Amino acid sequence: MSGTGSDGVYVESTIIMTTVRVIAPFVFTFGLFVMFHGAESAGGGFQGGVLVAAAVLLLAFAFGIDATRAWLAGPLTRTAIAGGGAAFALIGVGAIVLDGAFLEYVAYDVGSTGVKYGIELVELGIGAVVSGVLVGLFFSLASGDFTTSTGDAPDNERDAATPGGEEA
Amino acid sequence: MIDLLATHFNYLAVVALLAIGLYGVTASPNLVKKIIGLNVFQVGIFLFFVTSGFVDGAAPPLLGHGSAPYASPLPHVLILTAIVVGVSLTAVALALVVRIYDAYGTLDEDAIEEVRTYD
Amino acid sequence: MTEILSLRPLAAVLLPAIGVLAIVALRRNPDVREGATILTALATFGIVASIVPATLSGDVYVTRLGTLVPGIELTLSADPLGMIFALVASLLWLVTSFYSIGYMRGLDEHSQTRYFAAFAGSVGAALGVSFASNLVSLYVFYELLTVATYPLVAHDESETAREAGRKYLTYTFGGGVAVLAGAVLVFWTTGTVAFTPGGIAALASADPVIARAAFALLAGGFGVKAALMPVHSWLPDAMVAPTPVSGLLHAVAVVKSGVFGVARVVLDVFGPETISELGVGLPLAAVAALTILVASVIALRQDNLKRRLAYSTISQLSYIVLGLGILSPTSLVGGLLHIPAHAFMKLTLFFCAGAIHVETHTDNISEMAGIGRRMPVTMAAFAVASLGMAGLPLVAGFVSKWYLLIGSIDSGTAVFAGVLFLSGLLNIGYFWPIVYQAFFQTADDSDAKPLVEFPLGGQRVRADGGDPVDRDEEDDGTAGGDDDQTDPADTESSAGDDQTDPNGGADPDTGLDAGALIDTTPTEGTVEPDIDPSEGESQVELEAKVEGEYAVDRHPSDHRRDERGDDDPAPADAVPDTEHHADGTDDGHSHHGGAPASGWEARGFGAETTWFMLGPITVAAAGAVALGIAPRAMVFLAVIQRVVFEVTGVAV
Amino acid sequence: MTSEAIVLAAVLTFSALGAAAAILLRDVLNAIIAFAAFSFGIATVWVLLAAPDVALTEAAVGAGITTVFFLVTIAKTVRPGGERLFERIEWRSVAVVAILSGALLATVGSLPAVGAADAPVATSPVTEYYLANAYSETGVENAVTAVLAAYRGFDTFGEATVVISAGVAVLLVLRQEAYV
Amino acid sequence: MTDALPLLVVVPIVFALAPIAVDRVRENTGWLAAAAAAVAHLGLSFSVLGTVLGSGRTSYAVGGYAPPFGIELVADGVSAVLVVLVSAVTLATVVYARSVGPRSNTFYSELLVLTAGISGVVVTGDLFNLYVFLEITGLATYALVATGRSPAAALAGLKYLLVGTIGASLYLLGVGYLYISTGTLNMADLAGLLPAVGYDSPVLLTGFALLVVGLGVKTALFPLHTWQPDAYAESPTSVTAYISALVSTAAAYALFRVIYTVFTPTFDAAVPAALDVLVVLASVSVVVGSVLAVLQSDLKRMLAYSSVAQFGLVVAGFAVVNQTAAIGGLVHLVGHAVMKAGLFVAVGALATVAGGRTVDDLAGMADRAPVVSGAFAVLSFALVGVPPAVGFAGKWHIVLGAVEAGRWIVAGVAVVSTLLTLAYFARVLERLYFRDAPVAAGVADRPDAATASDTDAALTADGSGSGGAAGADNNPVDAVPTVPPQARVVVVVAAVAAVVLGVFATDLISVLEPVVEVSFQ
Repeated sequence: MSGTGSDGVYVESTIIMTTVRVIAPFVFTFGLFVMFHGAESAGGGFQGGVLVAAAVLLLAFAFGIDATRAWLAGPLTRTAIAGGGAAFALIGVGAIVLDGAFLEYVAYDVGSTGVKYGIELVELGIGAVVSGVLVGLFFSLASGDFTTSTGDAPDNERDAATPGGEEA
Repeated sequence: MIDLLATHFNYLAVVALLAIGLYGVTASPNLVKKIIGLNVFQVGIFLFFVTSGFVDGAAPPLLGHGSAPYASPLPHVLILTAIVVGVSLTAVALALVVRIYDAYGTLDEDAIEEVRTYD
Repeated sequence: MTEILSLRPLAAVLLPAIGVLAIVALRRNPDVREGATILTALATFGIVASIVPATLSGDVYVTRLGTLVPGIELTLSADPLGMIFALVASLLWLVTSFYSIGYMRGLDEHSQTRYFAAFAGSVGAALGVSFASNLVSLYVFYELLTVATYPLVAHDESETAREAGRKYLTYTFGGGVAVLAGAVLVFWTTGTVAFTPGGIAALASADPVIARAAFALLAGGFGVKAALMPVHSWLPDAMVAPTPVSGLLHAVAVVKSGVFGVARVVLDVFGPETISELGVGLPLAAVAALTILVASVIALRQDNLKRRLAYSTISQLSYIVLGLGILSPTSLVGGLLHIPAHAFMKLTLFFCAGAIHVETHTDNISEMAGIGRRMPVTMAAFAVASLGMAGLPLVAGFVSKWYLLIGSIDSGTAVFAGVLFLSGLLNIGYFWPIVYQAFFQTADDSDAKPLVEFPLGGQRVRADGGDPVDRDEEDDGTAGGDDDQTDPADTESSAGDDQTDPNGGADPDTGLDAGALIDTTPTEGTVEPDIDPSEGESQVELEAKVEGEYAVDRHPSDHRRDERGDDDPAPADAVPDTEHHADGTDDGHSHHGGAPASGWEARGFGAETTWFMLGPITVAAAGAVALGIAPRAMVFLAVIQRVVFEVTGVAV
Repeated sequence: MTSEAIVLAAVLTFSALGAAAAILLRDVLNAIIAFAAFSFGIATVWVLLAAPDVALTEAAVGAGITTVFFLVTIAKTVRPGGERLFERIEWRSVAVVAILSGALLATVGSLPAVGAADAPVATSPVTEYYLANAYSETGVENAVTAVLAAYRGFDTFGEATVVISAGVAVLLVLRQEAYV
Repeated sequence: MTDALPLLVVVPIVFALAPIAVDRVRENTGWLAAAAAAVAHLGLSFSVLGTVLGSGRTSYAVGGYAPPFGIELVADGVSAVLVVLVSAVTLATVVYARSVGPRSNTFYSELLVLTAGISGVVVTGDLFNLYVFLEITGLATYALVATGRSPAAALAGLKYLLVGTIGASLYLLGVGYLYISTGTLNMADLAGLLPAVGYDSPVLLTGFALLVVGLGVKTALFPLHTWQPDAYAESPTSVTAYISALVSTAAAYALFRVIYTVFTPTFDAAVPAALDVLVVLASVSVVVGSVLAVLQSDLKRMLAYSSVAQFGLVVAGFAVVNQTAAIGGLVHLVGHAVMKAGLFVAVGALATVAGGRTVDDLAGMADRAPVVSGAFAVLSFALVGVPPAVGFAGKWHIVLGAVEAGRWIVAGVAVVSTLLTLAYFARVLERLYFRDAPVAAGVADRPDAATASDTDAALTADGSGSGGAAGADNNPVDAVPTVPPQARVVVVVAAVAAVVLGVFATDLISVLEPVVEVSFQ
């Protein structure tokens, strides 16, 4: 993966960048579709979240990890995680407040489709959590400057970065 | 025996995957490959569950999109959850690997052991 | 027997516990702290004493504390048997409290708060033992007693003391575990563990194998604290503790809790009838008889006074067990009466030993020639108590032994009567020389005492006694049960070398040299079979004698260095040759044992030591005499007769 | 053996070989590629076993995200030199593995046949209840989604927690304070 | 039906999200969220306990879907007691971590996730749901172990992750075996269906074995304990205290559920050999764990091996399969959690003051940290089984139950373990109280002892020589570290709790007993 190193090994490739620029929005949209459409066909929040994350990862491979990181910097990721998790929990707790059991969608009493909406909201929450966490994980793993870093990491780290190269 | 092979092939594959995975975890000197082994091991178990929900000629449990028999949805749900758990574990394991490498400069289990005793 | 709900038994147990808190809280001010000890002891004794009238009239005060574990109540009940022990413990605690103050201050000991707190805790646990109304509650307090006593045993913080503490914990917890196992068996077979005078009925019909196993576990478990042989060796080692501890705990509270446990098992769990049906009484009596004799013989060979007293304790405790094992009503009375009798007498003896130690730093009998001049009252009390130990009339020991004697003849086991006679002789054998040389000899003209100098016997613990280097062998490190042996001992032992050693030839010549002497592990095979392995260290001396002299004497400085090799950080004595500190015991106060060069000075009445020590000594000795002259007036006999009557239906 | 079964058996065999290769290949990059291939094979197996949701997830996770994570990791670390193509066999591990596989193989015969319509799972009231009521009770056609989010919503809540936990865990492990 | 049951899981997770959302804006968020969550959790736990005491066993259908179709949460005497334990330990850990750290927001998030996971394990009545919560617990624990500063902590975390995941996977496979033969995952439902399958069918037996081995790994029974000493020794003390108190406890509790709720005592009656094997495994664990504990010089490792032994005892109590022993196992499970958490905190505090955490480093610490030393002594004796502390109540029932059932091996092992436990604690206590602190160890005075170097001196030095030197180097007199007050509070509370639990063991048992009774009917 040519773009992996946060230390400038990244080599710009026009073909990849163009391809990704075209594909990424599609992947992103497909991810959202899978997230929402889990009720009717295969798919759901988790799969959709993974696809959304994949779109971001594609961008990172195409435009460089640092660039993507800078683009994403800010509260976006953690809002996605905390918001998604909270949405799921609150939908569950809300049912308790309305005198139902935890996650009892029927308690919201919005007719027969209410359950379905509840489920889709939950799927959306999961999607947010998953995409947020996966993107976060990727950047965490890729960055690797630890506060504990003892500074004795061998030099071959960079050499090793290259063969990992061209995947995904 | 042949009959068993025909009707229970999935379970043999389950055992094979479990064996390969466990071997990978215990025998691989490289920490990354241990984690690969762990993933294989878990997939063996997933296969067990999904097989249990399968009925010959069954349609996927998309109600209204096919006709009975449907495969049992429950094992699929369980395995979806288990896959998510698996990938989370893998991510944490890899983070640990990165940190271990940062500290010891190697991912070889025996070499790390040497470094530790040398300390 | 009517039960009266009352908080008094609980109060008796709780008061010392409150005392512990008070003592810890008042640690900044020693005088007030000691005041708290005395007050607690006084109050505790007051409460126990206040129960006596009820006990005599057949009432039992009971405090119910709810269920301990399902099926087992935690109830404290001041029944007659428990009252015997409670009275002894609380009364003597009061006496000992005064003595402790004198002793601890006289020696300017460290960690006095811990000492007094643990002391109060121990007595509280002992009272709990006495009032426990079933096996499991008894076990609860029995273990608490162990825990509370441990800091006292290890008080000295020397390697020897730690060693002794370790051994103490190991032995007594081992015993405790056996007790627990026995209690489980009893509970399993009968569904109850409550004490019932005359025994739990269901045990009589239980599977005899299980019942015997339960008895063996219980008697064996309690036997550890009762220092029955062969599980006695913690007791001499525990003598490393300060003398008041040795006195109260290792002659009264702790060891008596073991004996008391055996009494509970015999009288209130199994009952004499069941025991004789099971045929386990005789083995118990036999073990006790053997212990009496062997411990007496070993006592003869101890030069360290406290160790001699310790072996004497082992021997005397077995009188009680013997009485319980013989099972006849009269012997039961004798055995039980020996609980207070021995307590008073032995306490006197220990007090005397402690007073001598505080005043003159002398611990070895061989150095006590003429000490009667220096400490007349002390040695007089010692003489009285010794006579009692030997069973001479007018002192407490006589009464209990008399009952024992009658009982053993009654029950047709006259062989035990023989044992009693023989042991009486041995008692005289090991006490008389002390008294004799204290009053009728001086340091200069004291001669070797034949029994003490008998070549096999360790005439005294080696001067560097208890050297921890031998610790890998279980019984070493015990040697120096007590503090400071000094050069004079060495000198004398060298004198002893002149005698021919009949066994010398039999000893393997291990080719000792100066360095190897200390860590030579005694070969057990050369020790006489009936002698406790802890005597191994004397064997080392014998081997040394074969060499002609002590390595220590040849290389005194080496010797001292060896001793200090352990963790004791205290700086060593600056002046060689005048004194040898036993390892680790010399933190802060150094000792010169034996008579000063000019001989013991004569001191008048009351001038020999502080009244904090003299008072308790005289009180304890007076108690021993009173118990001998008017046993009935001292309450104990009356209570005991009630116990035996309830158990056997026979009025003695 | 039906043709579907033969296809299934073939894909399973391919996957198992992929797994074995992932373990035995000495070079970690090769191993990761083999692992990705294995994941694709397994995703196919899920399709053949009428589990499209699982298949989609496996493709996205096993062949996708997990592989990317592995690659990022080896990019951050080091690969052992490739003088040999395969690892040496560790016989002690083989023994441990043999015990487990032996025990499991012994029970294979007692398990219900694959795809049997009368197997306990297929006939269980739980399965039948889901198939009969999931749509009417939740209005969701995909029974898997219905069970996932409604009937076993608590599992899914746990699943989301695992994901969050993993995110936090990686920060903790790598001693970072923020995600991006 | 009490809503507190799902909230026990949900509330900590919601609070765990708070530090993520605010992130670095406020430094304190993590601790505040954790403290608030712990207090709320405690309230919920007591409400669950109150419900159980009032109306007995309560079941909660999540989402309103009746079991076995939906997930069932169960509050009975055992789970109610354990959730209270979880809350109490969480609160104590949060208080303790305030002073000694780790202090990062992520740490507290993960701690709350762990709390949620353990609560889930305790309240769930569904085998697969149990797996999910086991994994939440596991994942959070792996990460928390790796928060230790040393590289060895990361290694310990990874080792734990590998072994723990294999264990959890084996558990999942076991669930699969039960599922494939019954088609249900609900514990109560399974209990009804298993007899029809036939307890002696190879599938069920394999399932049982897999469940036991999987949970045995998580409980750290010998020889499946290999992850545990490293994990305990390398993690920060707050983490060690928490996981030693709760993580293995949760796994052992799950084992209890499997044996008593899913398989029920009738399984033992049908296939006695199955639990015989477990009895032997557990007994070996007790003995080997204790012996290994005696051999350790690092205190945290000593306590870790001690846990191996104590959990062996707990599982032995379960595996005896009679009412008395099962209750004994449960009491010891709860008691051990309290005692071990207190002991770890005490060791952490003492080690801070002493500048090292080997047995020898603690020499003379009783003078410098009297309160913690005293509490340590109380907890040690409690764990040894000195009455009236809670260690005794557990052991008594286990031994009594073992005797009733004729499993003499368990009775014997319990008795032997008492002495071994004493052996490894007594030497620590002796160092604490009856040895002088090595600081001024007469170093000036020592050369003659050191150079004397004859065998005797070497033998008697007993390691304290080196300890003394180290102590003198590490502890300049002017900068003596002290015990943080929070640690003191936690240790003392643990010690008091150990005694109080013992004194009121009857009440504890009366809460636990109905659960065990039901499974025997």
